[in-house]
Amino acid sequence: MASLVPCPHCGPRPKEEFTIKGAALPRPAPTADPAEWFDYVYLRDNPRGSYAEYWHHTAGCRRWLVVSRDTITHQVAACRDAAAQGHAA
Amino acid sequence: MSSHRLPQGGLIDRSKPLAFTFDGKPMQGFQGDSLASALLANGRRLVGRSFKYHRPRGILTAGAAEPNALVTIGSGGRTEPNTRATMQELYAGLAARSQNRWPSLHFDIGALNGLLSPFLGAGFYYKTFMWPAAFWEKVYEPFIRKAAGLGRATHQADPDRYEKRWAHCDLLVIGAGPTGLAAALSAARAGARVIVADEQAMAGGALLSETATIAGRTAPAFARDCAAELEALPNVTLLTRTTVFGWYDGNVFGAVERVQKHLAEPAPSVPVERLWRIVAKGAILASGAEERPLVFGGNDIPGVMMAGAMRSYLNRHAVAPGRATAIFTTNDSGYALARDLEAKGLDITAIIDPRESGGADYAGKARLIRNAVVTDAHGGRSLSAIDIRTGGRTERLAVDALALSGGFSPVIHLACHRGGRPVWSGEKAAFLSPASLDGLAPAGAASGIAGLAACLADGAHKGASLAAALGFAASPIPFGPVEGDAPAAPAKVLWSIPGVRGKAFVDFQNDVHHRDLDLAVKEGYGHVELAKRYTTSGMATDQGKLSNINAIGLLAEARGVSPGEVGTTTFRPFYTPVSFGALAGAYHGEHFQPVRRSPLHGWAERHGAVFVETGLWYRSAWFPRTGEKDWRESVDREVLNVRNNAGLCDVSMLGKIEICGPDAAELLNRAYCNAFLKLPVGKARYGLMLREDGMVYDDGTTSRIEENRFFMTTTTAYAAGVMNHMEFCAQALWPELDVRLASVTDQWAQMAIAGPKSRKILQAIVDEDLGNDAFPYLAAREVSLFGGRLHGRLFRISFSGELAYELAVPAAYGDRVAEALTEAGQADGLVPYGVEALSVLRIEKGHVTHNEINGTVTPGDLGFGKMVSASKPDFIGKAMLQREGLNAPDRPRLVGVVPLDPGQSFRSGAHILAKGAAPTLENDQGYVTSSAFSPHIGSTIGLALVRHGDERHGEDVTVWNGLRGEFTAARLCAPVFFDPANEKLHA
Amino acid sequence: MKHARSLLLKDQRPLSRKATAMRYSALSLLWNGLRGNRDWRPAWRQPQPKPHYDVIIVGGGGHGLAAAYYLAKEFGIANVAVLEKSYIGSGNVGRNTTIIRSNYLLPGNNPFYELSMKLWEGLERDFNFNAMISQRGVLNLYHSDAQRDAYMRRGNAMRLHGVDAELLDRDDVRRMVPFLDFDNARFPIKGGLLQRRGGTVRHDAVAWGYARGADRHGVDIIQGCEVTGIRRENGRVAGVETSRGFIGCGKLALAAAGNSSEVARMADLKLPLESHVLQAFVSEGLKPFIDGVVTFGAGHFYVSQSDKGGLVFGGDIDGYNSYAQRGNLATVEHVAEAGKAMIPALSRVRVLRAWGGIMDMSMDGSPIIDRTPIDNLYLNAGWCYGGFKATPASGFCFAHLLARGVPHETAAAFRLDRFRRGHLIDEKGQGAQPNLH
Amino acid sequence: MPDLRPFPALAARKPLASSRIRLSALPEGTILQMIAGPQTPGPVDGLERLAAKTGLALRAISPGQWLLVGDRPTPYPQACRLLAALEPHASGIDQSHGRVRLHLEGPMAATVLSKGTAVDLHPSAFAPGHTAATLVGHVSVHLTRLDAEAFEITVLRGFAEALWDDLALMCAEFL
Repeated sequence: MASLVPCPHCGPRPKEEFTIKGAALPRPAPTADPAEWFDYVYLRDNPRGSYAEYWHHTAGCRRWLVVSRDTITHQVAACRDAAAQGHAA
Repeated sequence: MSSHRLPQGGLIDRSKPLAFTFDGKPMQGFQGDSLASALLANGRRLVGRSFKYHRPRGILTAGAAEPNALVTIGSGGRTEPNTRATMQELYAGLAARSQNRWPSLHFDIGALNGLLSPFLGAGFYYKTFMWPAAFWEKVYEPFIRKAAGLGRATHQADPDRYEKRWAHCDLLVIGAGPTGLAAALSAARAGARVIVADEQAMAGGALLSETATIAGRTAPAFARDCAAELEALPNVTLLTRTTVFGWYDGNVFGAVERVQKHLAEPAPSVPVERLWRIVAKGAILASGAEERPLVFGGNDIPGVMMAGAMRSYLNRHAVAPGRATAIFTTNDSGYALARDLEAKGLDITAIIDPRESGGADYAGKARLIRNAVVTDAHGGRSLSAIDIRTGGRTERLAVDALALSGGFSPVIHLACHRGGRPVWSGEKAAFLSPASLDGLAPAGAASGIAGLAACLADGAHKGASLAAALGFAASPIPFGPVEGDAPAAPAKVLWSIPGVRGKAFVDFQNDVHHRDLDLAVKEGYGHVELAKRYTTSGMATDQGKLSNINAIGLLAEARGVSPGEVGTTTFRPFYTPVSFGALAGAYHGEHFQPVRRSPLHGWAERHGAVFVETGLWYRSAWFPRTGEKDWRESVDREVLNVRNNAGLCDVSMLGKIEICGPDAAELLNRAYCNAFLKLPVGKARYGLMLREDGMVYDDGTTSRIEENRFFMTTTTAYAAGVMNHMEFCAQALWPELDVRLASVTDQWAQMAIAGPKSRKILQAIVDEDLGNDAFPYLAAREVSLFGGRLHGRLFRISFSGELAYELAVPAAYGDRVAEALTEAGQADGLVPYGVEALSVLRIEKGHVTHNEINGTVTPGDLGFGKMVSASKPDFIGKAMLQREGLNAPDRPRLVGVVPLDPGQSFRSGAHILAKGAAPTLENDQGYVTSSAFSPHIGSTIGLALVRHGDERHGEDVTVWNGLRGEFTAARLCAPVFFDPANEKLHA
Repeated sequence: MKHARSLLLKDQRPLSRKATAMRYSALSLLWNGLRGNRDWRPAWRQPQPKPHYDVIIVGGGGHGLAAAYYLAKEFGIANVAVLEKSYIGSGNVGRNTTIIRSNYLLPGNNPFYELSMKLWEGLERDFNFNAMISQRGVLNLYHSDAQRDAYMRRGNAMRLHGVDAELLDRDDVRRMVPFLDFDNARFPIKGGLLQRRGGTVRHDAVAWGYARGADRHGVDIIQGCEVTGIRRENGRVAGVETSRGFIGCGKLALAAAGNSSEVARMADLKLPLESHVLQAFVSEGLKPFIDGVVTFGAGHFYVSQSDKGGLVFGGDIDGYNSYAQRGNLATVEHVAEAGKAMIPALSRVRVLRAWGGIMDMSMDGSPIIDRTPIDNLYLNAGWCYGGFKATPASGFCFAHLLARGVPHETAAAFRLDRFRRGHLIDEKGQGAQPNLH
Repeated sequence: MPDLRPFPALAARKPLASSRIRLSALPEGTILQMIAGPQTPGPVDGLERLAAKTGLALRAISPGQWLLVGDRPTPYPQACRLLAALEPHASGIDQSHGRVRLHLEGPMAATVLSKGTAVDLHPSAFAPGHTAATLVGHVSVHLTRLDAEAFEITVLRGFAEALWDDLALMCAEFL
């Protein structure tokens, strides 16, 4: 979608109100193996299809959201507050 | 030139004559004319020249697809090239000029290209102009560039206003023809919020050119009544002169309203164009269908016109096409034109129909030639004759107007903007919109339906069902019987015409003719996308509205496959071209980006500041005094004054974040690479923030105001980014931490008071004791000011290396407090200083900014290696910081640099070479990140990132600035030029 | 269209040696024109895939075709197939803003892009196809002292490698492009960094020229052939499953740009890449309006004018992962705002068309030309929005790597393991966030 | 003693007024940002009571965040008490100077705002009392519908003049 992101707090809002960070991945434990850290920081699934991404509603509620979106159709399947429950894998 | 205006009829207002000019020649039209209809009425045939062969061209269509009749209108900053005469409303004083011709439209030297056409076929330029090498840019290309292009744009600024707006609706109806009006009314009467957009000046679309009647009313009257009803409904917005140009994700539509493009003198407070972003729950595409030309020799000669366009000029504008008109039609729509021409008493020389039994219902007087085609048209600047081939015989007929109808292509552009592919219908001989569109429903002619009654019914049905789906009690409106409707049966498909001799054009504007497409197939460019790119078919300003389907048909024939297999090229925005002005709206010039103003702006202004744009802020750069010759003199004075007395600098634009809650310290401890858990209340600490990849992100001081309340400052440049990042940490990474974050950048006016006399000056307004014991270095506390009249926050921190403070007061008081301090400090020599002096002071002290924190440096590179906590279990960037490359011994590290000869200087951006080394990439050792003239040292000083820099203090190097041809002998040193023991800080 | 059909039939007969070797020249144009343009031959063959090739290149875009061309021409490896799932040049080489330049900062990039520039300068005579390489200059405007210093550093870095660079002040810029908004109320123009050798190229022609050149050296260019799987045997790639059956190979070379992650996934490789959409635009045709390429330093906008007269321009990527070749209206507006802020006279110029390309954005903004952990699988990816200008050098260096087994010296830094090891090539210093590069 | 009268951010802007649209600055009084901890679900205990007691209007700005706004400044000691009043559930942060409030009123008010914001301002979607944090043009604002034809627009102080100037352009055709 991206023309209108369905912010769970504010309703549909246009892209220019948001800042996009990229893949919504779980941050490894501090004790995790360096390889796991490397994977987290640098490697991306980058699929054609369903993808979970961090969007920040910078010019709205200022909440970080996890936007689940199709990278071909741009349809948004879900949009939730990042703090709501854990992380999208 | 005689008048072609019929004595009566049409939707023009004959009581309002409008004078205009074409190529300087005065002409007259009426209110309600388009520029095209007015030109035709004045007998004007030749209106333009084609792109490549400069062929004479006339008006082909009556709408947005016009490829030929492009003119330049307006003057000065309002000059508007490539304006479609068919879409431009006539106004009094309109001055239109033809394009792409020299010396004149009638005699155009460029037409010689036509003689060379055997050598200028598709893609000819890829095969030549390669020798000699230098000739392309010096000879061939300048010539080609000059010859290419259409109109000439102005280099002057546009004086007019533009704006943007949002709109929301249940139903957007695109096109206010019969289908759109029926859809809109059916939904609107049920209460749905409806927006109707139409590119024409008045609603009605095809109804405005139609002679059929609806329930006894004429078609234009019906349109007028429908529009009036829509206008009166409070839940309807009827936008005329508005083109919906794109369909975007989320069912957002882009549209441009030409608010004042039809006026000679636009009102200055009203925009000339308005960009709409329309959010629609549902939309109906009622964009109609485009009539297809036929591809025969000379089909581009002025006088040849689309049948529907001819009918439109005849009925809507009361303009006769010519004295002797022929109609070449592959479907029944040509007969509606014939009927209307005859009804106006105009002669039809012949109707040429390639079908065996075409025109079965035709009862007019014209000669009907079945099983026949037009193979060639003749004439130079105006049509004179056509060749008709029937049963192997060719007959030449003298005509001065020829109408074409090769069938209809639904206008489905918008339906394909979101990735859907059109579907070929063999039955309808047309590409239809992609199946199962979500949010957009084609209706009427745009969905392949023919005939007025059918379009009205389809529009009403779809409008009502979309409204019903949204919960409105809507039902399709019955509009009553339609009389005189002539539904066009599907056309006989006629892509190529046998026996053609002359150039048969497919893409008119780009001069792509049928042999170009043959050549493309032959040379391996048969894929529809390759053919387009190789021949440029469909790449003109009409984006192939008239040509693409014919091109596909011809490619299909040449490849021996069906048009469906060839497929279309990609439909992309914009449906018709949109001006930069409309897309930019008001956001240019001083409104390009919002100005962010410091609460001390007025104070700085009163003290003569020169301001500099810093991101969105204006910062005071320096404060010139009378007699100072240049900025350097002012800055030197300000620097020395801070070192000797005291200075006041506005630092309000530093990012400020208040961090509260029981876990605030924990969050800071994870966000900074150095420790923050044990920072005592009332103390400030320098903090270094990394990115997760281990590079330094930003720095600043953070103070503990209360046990669970911190005050963080960031750099000006990264203030917004750091706030986002801190919110990311709190919300996404560690939502279990109880932390409350708020940006307080704008709440506080903040000023640095620096210099040996700063304590004394500040003490004059601060109620608490500022003695070194009571308020030591890094103290950070709330203070009372002016005997309790005001409260602020005072931080004993220093960017300048001097005894210094930063005082924050509520923003609205900033101006007065700064003034009070300036006054209080006068006796002690306090003067304002700007960011230039601030920069000198910090370079002298070796403090880094984003000149050094450039996103590729580690804490170790900056000499902060020891700050990085070894004991914290976790902080952002910890893991990646361990990588080999980030700890390589030869990384560039921060170092100071001074010229050996104080009379010499260097600049930031100069590179460091080993002494005497040649300037090569291999010898590159690093670069100067910051430099300034230090009046205190009496020489240029610099900070640099240099390989092994921290181990090379004392080494002589060359500072090389190849852009300025400068080699400066210099010496590397510790990156501190002033008070290395920090005595002044603690004084 | 009878004659067209009969010509097509004639095409299907075996081609004579003379016909395939037809050279393009003014003379050939003249000769063919006089003969009614009946004798032109296909620019490349339409071969059936062979069961096995020494090298299979996945991706018939600029980089893949260039790699094939140089493999055959420079390294003598002609048993090569280029597999393209659509038509050649259907990816980014067909949807960019046609700019070439070598104004790079870091030593990892600078010599590579300069090699590319040198190859551009001799390309047309090399592959006998006029791609309209036009060196009318690339001018990057600056609006602040900080930007000036950054350009000073960059310009000097260019000079260190012998690349032409000039730092212009405001008056110099004014002489070159007098109609910019020098006194823009927000961000006045203070000067610019100029590379005179920068310019533009007719982008489609690059794909066609390389395809024709590669074909003439024996490379099979197979269009409409989608790779659906990578078959591995004993830890090596044996070949690829395609929509036209299995094709074996000695070496497999991926040059799939925006689709790199998807193709690499077939070999269980996860890459440091994200795919993003970058929009570009063209205006209606105009008589000469602007000569070279100018980029705005206070917003996202750059513009040049094609030989056909359209202003070709673009801005920043849309910012979200996408495989859809279409963009967002917000970005369009943002670009137009910056455009009008830079050139107020653009206001009445109409924008004709917008399109989107899929960028393989890497985690440090620089490309990858390297072997992979799988022995005979090679990767060419991560071009961000700089892939077009890199086409010749990318093809050449990839061919070098494929033929010799070691990186070409100018591409030696483009290693896949640099992210793990921390040897990043981050021109913008934005770190591991691809949408910021 | 020095003159310590506050200096309003929009002091240099004169109100714009016609029968169709009126734009003015609201008095720089009190704006307190109240932020609940992440564990606090829904409205914070005592928030509404606090608003009622102080006569400040309550504006929701984000999940767990509110502004308490009023036209009169709150004296420092009292402000300190208010900021701490909801601890430990919520922290108060004084934004009385950090934000500036504008008042846009008249039959064209919603039309003018729709030139800047993507929020659907139709009364059925954005009734009196509704609030939204959004962009107006390029500037972040907090929007409250006060009644059918009146809006309060809260903006960061540093952007107040820029927002005013943008709004003035948007109003121009109705003045």
